[in-house]
Amino acid sequence: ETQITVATVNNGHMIEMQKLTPAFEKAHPDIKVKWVTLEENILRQNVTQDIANKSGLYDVMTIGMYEAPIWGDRGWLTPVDVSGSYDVDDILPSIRQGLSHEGTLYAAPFYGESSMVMYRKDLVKDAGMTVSDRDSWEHIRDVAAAVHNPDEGVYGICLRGKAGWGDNMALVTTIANSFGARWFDEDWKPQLESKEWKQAVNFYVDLVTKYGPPGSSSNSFNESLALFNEGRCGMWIDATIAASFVTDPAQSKVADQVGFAQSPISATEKGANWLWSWSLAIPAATKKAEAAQTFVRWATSKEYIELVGETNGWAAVPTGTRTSTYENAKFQKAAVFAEAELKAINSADPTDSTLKPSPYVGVQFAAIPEFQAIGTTAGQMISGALSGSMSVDQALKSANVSADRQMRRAKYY
Amino acid sequence: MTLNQQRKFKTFLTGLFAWSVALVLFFPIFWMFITSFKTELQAISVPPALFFEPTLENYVEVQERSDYVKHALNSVITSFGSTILALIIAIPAAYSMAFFPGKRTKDILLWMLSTKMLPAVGVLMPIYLLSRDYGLLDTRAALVIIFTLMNLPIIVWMLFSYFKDLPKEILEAARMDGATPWDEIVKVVLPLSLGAISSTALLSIVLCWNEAFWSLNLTPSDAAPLTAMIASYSSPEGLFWAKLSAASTLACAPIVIFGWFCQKQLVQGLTFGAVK
Amino acid sequence: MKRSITRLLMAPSVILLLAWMIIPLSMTIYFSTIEFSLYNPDQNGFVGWENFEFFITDPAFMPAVANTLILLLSVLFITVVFGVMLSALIDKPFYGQGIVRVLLISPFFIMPTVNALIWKNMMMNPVYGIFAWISTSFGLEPIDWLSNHPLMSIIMMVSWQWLPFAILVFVTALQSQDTEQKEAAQMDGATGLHIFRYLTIPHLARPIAVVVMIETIFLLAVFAEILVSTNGGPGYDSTNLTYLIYNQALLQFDVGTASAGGLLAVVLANIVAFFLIRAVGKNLTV
Amino acid sequence: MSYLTITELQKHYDNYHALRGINLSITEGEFLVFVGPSGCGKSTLLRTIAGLESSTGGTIELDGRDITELASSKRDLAMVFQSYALYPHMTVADNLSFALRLAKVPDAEIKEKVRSVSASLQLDPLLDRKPKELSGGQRQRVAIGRAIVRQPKVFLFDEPLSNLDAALRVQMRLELARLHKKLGTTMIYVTHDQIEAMTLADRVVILNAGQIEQVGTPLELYRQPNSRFVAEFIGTPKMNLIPANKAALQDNNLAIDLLGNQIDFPANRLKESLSASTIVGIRPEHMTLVEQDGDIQGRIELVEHLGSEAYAHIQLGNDQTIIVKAPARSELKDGQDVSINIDVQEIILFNENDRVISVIPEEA
Amino acid sequence: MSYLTITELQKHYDNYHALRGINLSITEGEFLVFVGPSGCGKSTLLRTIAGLESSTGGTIELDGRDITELASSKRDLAMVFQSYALYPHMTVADNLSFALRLAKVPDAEIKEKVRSVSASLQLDPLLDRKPKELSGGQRQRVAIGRAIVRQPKVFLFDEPLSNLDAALRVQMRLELARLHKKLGTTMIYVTHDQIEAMTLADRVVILNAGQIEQVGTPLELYRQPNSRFVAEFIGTPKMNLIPANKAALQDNNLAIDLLGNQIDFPANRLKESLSASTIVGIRPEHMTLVEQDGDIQGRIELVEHLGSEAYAHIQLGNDQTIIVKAPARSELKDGQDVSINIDVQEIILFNENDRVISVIPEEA
Ligand SMILES: Nc1ncnc2c1ncn2[C@@H]1O[C@H](COP(=O)(O)OP(=O)(O)OP(=O)(O)O)[C@@H](O)[C@H]1O
Ligand SMILES: Nc1ncnc2c1ncn2[C@@H]1O[C@H](COP(=O)(O)OP(=O)(O)OP(=O)(O)O)[C@@H](O)[C@H]1O
Ligand SMILES: [Mg+2]
Ligand SMILES: [Mg+2]
Repeated sequence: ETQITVATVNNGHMIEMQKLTPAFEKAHPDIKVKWVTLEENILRQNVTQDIANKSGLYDVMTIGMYEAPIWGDRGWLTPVDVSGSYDVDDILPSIRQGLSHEGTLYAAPFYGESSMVMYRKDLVKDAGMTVSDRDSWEHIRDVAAAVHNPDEGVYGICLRGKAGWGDNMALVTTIANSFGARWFDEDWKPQLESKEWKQAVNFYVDLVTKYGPPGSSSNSFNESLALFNEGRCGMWIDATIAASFVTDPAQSKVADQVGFAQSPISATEKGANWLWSWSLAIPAATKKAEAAQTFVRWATSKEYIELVGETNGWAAVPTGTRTSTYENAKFQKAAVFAEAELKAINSADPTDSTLKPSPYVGVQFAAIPEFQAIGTTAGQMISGALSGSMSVDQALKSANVSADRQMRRAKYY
Repeated sequence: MTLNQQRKFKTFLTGLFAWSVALVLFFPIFWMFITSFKTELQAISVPPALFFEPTLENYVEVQERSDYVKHALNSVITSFGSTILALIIAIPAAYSMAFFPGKRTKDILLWMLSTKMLPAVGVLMPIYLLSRDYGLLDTRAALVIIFTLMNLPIIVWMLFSYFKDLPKEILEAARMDGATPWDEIVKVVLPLSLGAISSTALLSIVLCWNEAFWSLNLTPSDAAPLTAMIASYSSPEGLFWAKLSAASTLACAPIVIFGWFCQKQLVQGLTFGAVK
Repeated sequence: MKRSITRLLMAPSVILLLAWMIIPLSMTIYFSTIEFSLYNPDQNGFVGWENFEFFITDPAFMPAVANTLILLLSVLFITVVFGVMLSALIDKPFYGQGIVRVLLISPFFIMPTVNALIWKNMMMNPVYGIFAWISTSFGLEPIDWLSNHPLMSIIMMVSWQWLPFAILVFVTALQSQDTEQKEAAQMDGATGLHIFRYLTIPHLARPIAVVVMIETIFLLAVFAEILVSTNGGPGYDSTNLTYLIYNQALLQFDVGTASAGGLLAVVLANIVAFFLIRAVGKNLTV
Repeated sequence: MSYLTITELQKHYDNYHALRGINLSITEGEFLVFVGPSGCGKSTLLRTIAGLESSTGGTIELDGRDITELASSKRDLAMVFQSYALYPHMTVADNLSFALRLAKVPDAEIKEKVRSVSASLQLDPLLDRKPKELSGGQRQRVAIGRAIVRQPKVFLFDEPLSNLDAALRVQMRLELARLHKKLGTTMIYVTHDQIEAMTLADRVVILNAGQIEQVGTPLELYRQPNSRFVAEFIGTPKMNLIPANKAALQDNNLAIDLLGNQIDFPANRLKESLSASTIVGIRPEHMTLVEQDGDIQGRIELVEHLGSEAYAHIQLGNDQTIIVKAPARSELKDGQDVSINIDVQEIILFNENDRVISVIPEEA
Repeated sequence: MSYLTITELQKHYDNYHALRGINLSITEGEFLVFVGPSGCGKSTLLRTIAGLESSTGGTIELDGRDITELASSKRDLAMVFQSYALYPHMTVADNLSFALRLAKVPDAEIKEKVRSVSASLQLDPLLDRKPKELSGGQRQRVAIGRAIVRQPKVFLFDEPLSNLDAALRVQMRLELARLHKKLGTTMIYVTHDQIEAMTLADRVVILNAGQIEQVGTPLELYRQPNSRFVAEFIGTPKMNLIPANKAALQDNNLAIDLLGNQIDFPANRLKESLSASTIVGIRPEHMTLVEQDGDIQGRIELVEHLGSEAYAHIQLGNDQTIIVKAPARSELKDGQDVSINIDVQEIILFNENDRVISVIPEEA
């Protein structure tokens, strides 16, 4: 009997997977699964240390679209066994692309997400406005202004503001992308002081300061979710995964009033919505690769999705990974957001996400090791700009200097 | 007002004020406790829900998801184990420093305290690599060793301060009675300083129990204590405050209750040599 | 007793702590001079002072040092001042004294991460937090704690945690205060305030030194609260040295720079400790 | 004219009735000493006068004003504590001036007063020291100085000398006596050392279980105790108490059968009639050892030589041990049989209720 | 035959020479008392004998064996501390048996020994109590019992009674004397209370600044002090010392000019010739107050009445105050002029180096 240790993030879908372990163990009586469930940041530290130091604590680890290509490149990961019944072609192409390095799939997507607009149909209507499928940022701002009513505790738009490359920078990068900006030029020189960045960040800061809830600079997904579910946001632009939460009457006071739309655009459609996937990967150092493969294939299979659908209802299945999910009638019926989500994911292209050419892969990040540091610092600066402790220009300048330092040190130029 | 009445009134005012401050300071904990019985929606409602139908759903969820008993056991074993180990190492040292001080004693003591100035984050990698090489990753042993070394300076210092206040004559009497140094420690010093030892132990246990950095980095799985369990409830995607409150309540309850019961001890023993 | 026996008794502690200090420290020193990123574990050439230079020239460095000191001094100030006042208060008998004590010391037993989560989400959130609710109930604009006063928010959380510790120590110390001295002062015409000012505070000199010493050790190492609540932001407003090192070591996985930072932190800690020991050390070992 | 009047003073602690109706009037300038066994309420009485304990009944009047309900800081009394209770972190000078500074007395005046007190108590060279750098006697003097400097209406002392060693105690006792003479301020002094009580007091108050047993000048108490309690309490070595078997009146004398021997006691000194069981009290200095034919016989158990005199511990026929004062150079040997003469004039008789039934005339 | 022999014992602390060459031999069964002013080295000497301090020179021999370098636990001595140093966490019974248990004495024997000691010290009802539940005197007895139970070769006491109140001190002093009589064990006793020294000791050792000033029986020290230091140290109230202006030999008598009056002193008692400045020492009990025509004149400053006697503090012409013992009932008034008779036989003379130059004959 083999015991495998799975490190995973503490998000709802993974918790569900953990609960369904008995089904797996029943099907594979010779494998036992042990779970380590951690908060995202801590998980990332943990698995990175584990894999970089070849400690071998984990046999399966949950990683993001950021790590997969980098680690694959380092040879730290065992490619996913896509043979046989796995149906690798069913995986959404942009997701598959983001998790591959030089054509090899290094992590199997467990669920995927993009970003989109969620809005309160009732409030928008009452304000005499409309939200169409793909609006411009300027229009979104106007809607926000119309809906904004802080005296009633309703804020025009809720956006991420908490510093972090996976927090505010995910959103801000998509705004910047749509304003035509890019992180690096072809020579890997950071471009944060470019006109487009300034435009984008100014727009973002202006929007959130005027029509956002107080405390935005420390809000991330959860804080916004809480606000939205409490009925305090007219609009919310965030991960597509939120759709299943805001439409769940058990969690949301406004479940039946939510409308969905594609992320706003400005100068370009490119990179206007992000692409992310939590995926399961197998470290090269594991001695239980075979059992690990078995598990990964099970957890990211069509059958697993079906299992969740049958057990917990189709609205609760992990989405954003397989075409077949979206083709499933039961899913379409249960999930009002299905169409919007699929569209968003499909419209994101990690290899081509900026108006001007860029050398990196990734929509809302650049899949290079240095990006964490660069993104984190930039995130801190922009949250500083948002909270008013510095100007946008200052923030971008500091962020650029810092990015330049990192890139120089890493000898990109 | 008579003298008596004045005094009573003063006492009343003191009590009133003390109670208000205590309630304010305790409020966050109370609120966490209350929140653990709410639904996620109630947990974020504005204005805060004061009256609601309590639910045990969060506790059920925690029970389903995490092996609370395992984590709690790890916490107990690592914090008690390291405390006991540290006491065993510290007592002879404190005894020798307090009763047979040399010229260097003071310097040694300050040096010991200064080892606590090493920031854990800065030495994470060396310790991580050492633990990996000695097969200590994800073992309780790793935590016990680190906690022991981490708290040793403070324990030595606290015991030293306390021992120094013990009447020397009692030890001399024992010596006249034919006691060896070992007899002195075991039969006289230890029984006499039970209060100090237990409060030192309590402080050490509290510090170990709440230590999150090393436990998260070195022992995330099998040997994970309750601090690591909390990490599986904080900040997932989705609403989590009620569940986190339940998990936190479960994680903190043992040590808080333990602390309440030992409060007297703690107050008696935390003298740091301040009682002459 | 023979010198040799006393040495023998001290040996385990001294040797263990020596090992605990020297082994990681020398490894850290080694790491700080090589290029060592977890993402590129195979590249580890000698780079001299580069890591130090990189760490010090980080624009976050100076703010981090400043924040570290502000955090340290503010929390020390708050815990000592309020600790002294509250312990003097609850030292007098009143109804329910025991329960009040238990309530007051409870925060000390709460894990720092939980502490930060409670404060961030349930207390300080400007929309659905308790503070905001209180403000709006009085018709005031809620304060956006973490965005507008990030360092102060951290200071509040940390103080909340350490105030009980100070109270515990001071309450213990107050029990040993001579009642006859207080009575003598009373006969001398002193009011309660006079007694507090002229007798209680001087009596607490040593316990205050103890509290300052122990808290300093822990306060220099605060980072869980920052990580959970503000991520060091906005800007560098709540980044302290420990968090900066954490940032290098566990967000950027740059072990070399983190080690250099760690060493700098040791230096800073020792500078603080030096002044501290000068100021209060006399009180500590007498 | 009474300066300090205490009327029916009561003090109940939660579960203990510490003062059971104390009535006392003290004239201005008097030196009054409270003595009594441990726990009898001496400190409680003093502290109630000081206002450090609140009374539960009765009144205290000082200089015509009712101070029963006044806060202690307003009573204008000064107290010297057994532990001295000096402020450990202040210098001697600061200790002395503390009360004056609190009272916002002008600096120049403070300086002058401290100077004069420190001169009179010879504290000048110590003014800059902290209490822990002082010897016991010096601390004592500072504590007294701290009280004097305020020129209070009454000084209260709670066993101020009990922490000093014997020699120092004698010396400080004298200094206190001189001080009282010089200042002329009313002083109330608690002690359980009866030598202190005898030598210092104008009047001694003997307390027993929260009540006043007897008040009088030292010699009155020594010679005319009201009760066995007082008789035993006053005098070192203690008064010897020997049970008398029978007593019969013969002529003007009372024949007391003391361990088989008969002694004659002048009956005119009897205050009341005799009961069956009488106790004969006789002090060690009122007996003499004689070669033979003394009033009672015994055997020497132990002799303590003090240099200037000796105490012979003598075992009587009834196995009781009594102490007899003997001259310094008496050649007494342990185990020796002796005969003892009793100075009948000095005998005091007690009844079975331990009350006195005889009286020593004012001048014998 | 010497049982405990101390030869040239030296003790240096870091910066203080506490014992400066002590030579002493003690016979078996003797009760030896160390007295001396505070800080003279009494405790240091005792603790060095006990082995609690290491000596820095000299030797200690006990019963023929050199114990100078032996650990205190092996010296077979028992010590009773001033603070009693009872083990607070053990019952009285455990306190008593601790040493025996350490020595692995069989249980039955321990039981028997504890029983017998506790019976002889009347500790039976207390055996199950902890020290904090005992009164001072009881603690004292337990501390002694703890020493006795081991049947050591020598008992060491460091001011064992100084924490007790006066009455209890007297009682415990007697118990100690009885105990010594009963056990016959050698005892070394440190005190600064000279009444204890006088009443308990077979021989008294007077220490001064780390050196032995004089060794002798209590009466020897009282009557034939070697030096002014000893003379002043022994006796309460202190010996009065009056400077004599001139002294001239007339016949067999020495005429001493004492404040203008001449007194005659038997010259055969002189040990050495007189120097210009002589000091006349005379104890309070060797002077009497007379109506007139006394040897010297003075004025009463203060009278202390002790009941059994009185001390008159008398100011002489040279502004010096002396103390004279007076009978209990003397009608002395403060400020009264008095005349004093001196018992010339008891006078002791000192030279300018404070050494004695006269001797009181063995039996006057
Ligand atoms: N705060 C208190 N609560 C209850 N009982 C008390 C308190 N203070 C004193 N007593 C009791 O009151 C009685 C008198 O105490 P007090 O201190 O006046 O005695 P004392 O005569 O001064 O004795 P000592 O000579 O030992 O000082 C004692 O029996 C004591 O136990
Ligand atoms: N550990 C020590 N270090 C330095 N000096 C010391 C030490 N112990 C005692 N002394 C000094 O040695 C001298 C003798 O001290 P010791 O305790 O023997 O005096 P003592 O005669 O017992 O006095 P007392 O009557 O006050 O107990 C004192 O001057 C004291 O200050
Ligand atoms: Mg008293
Ligand atoms: Mg001594």
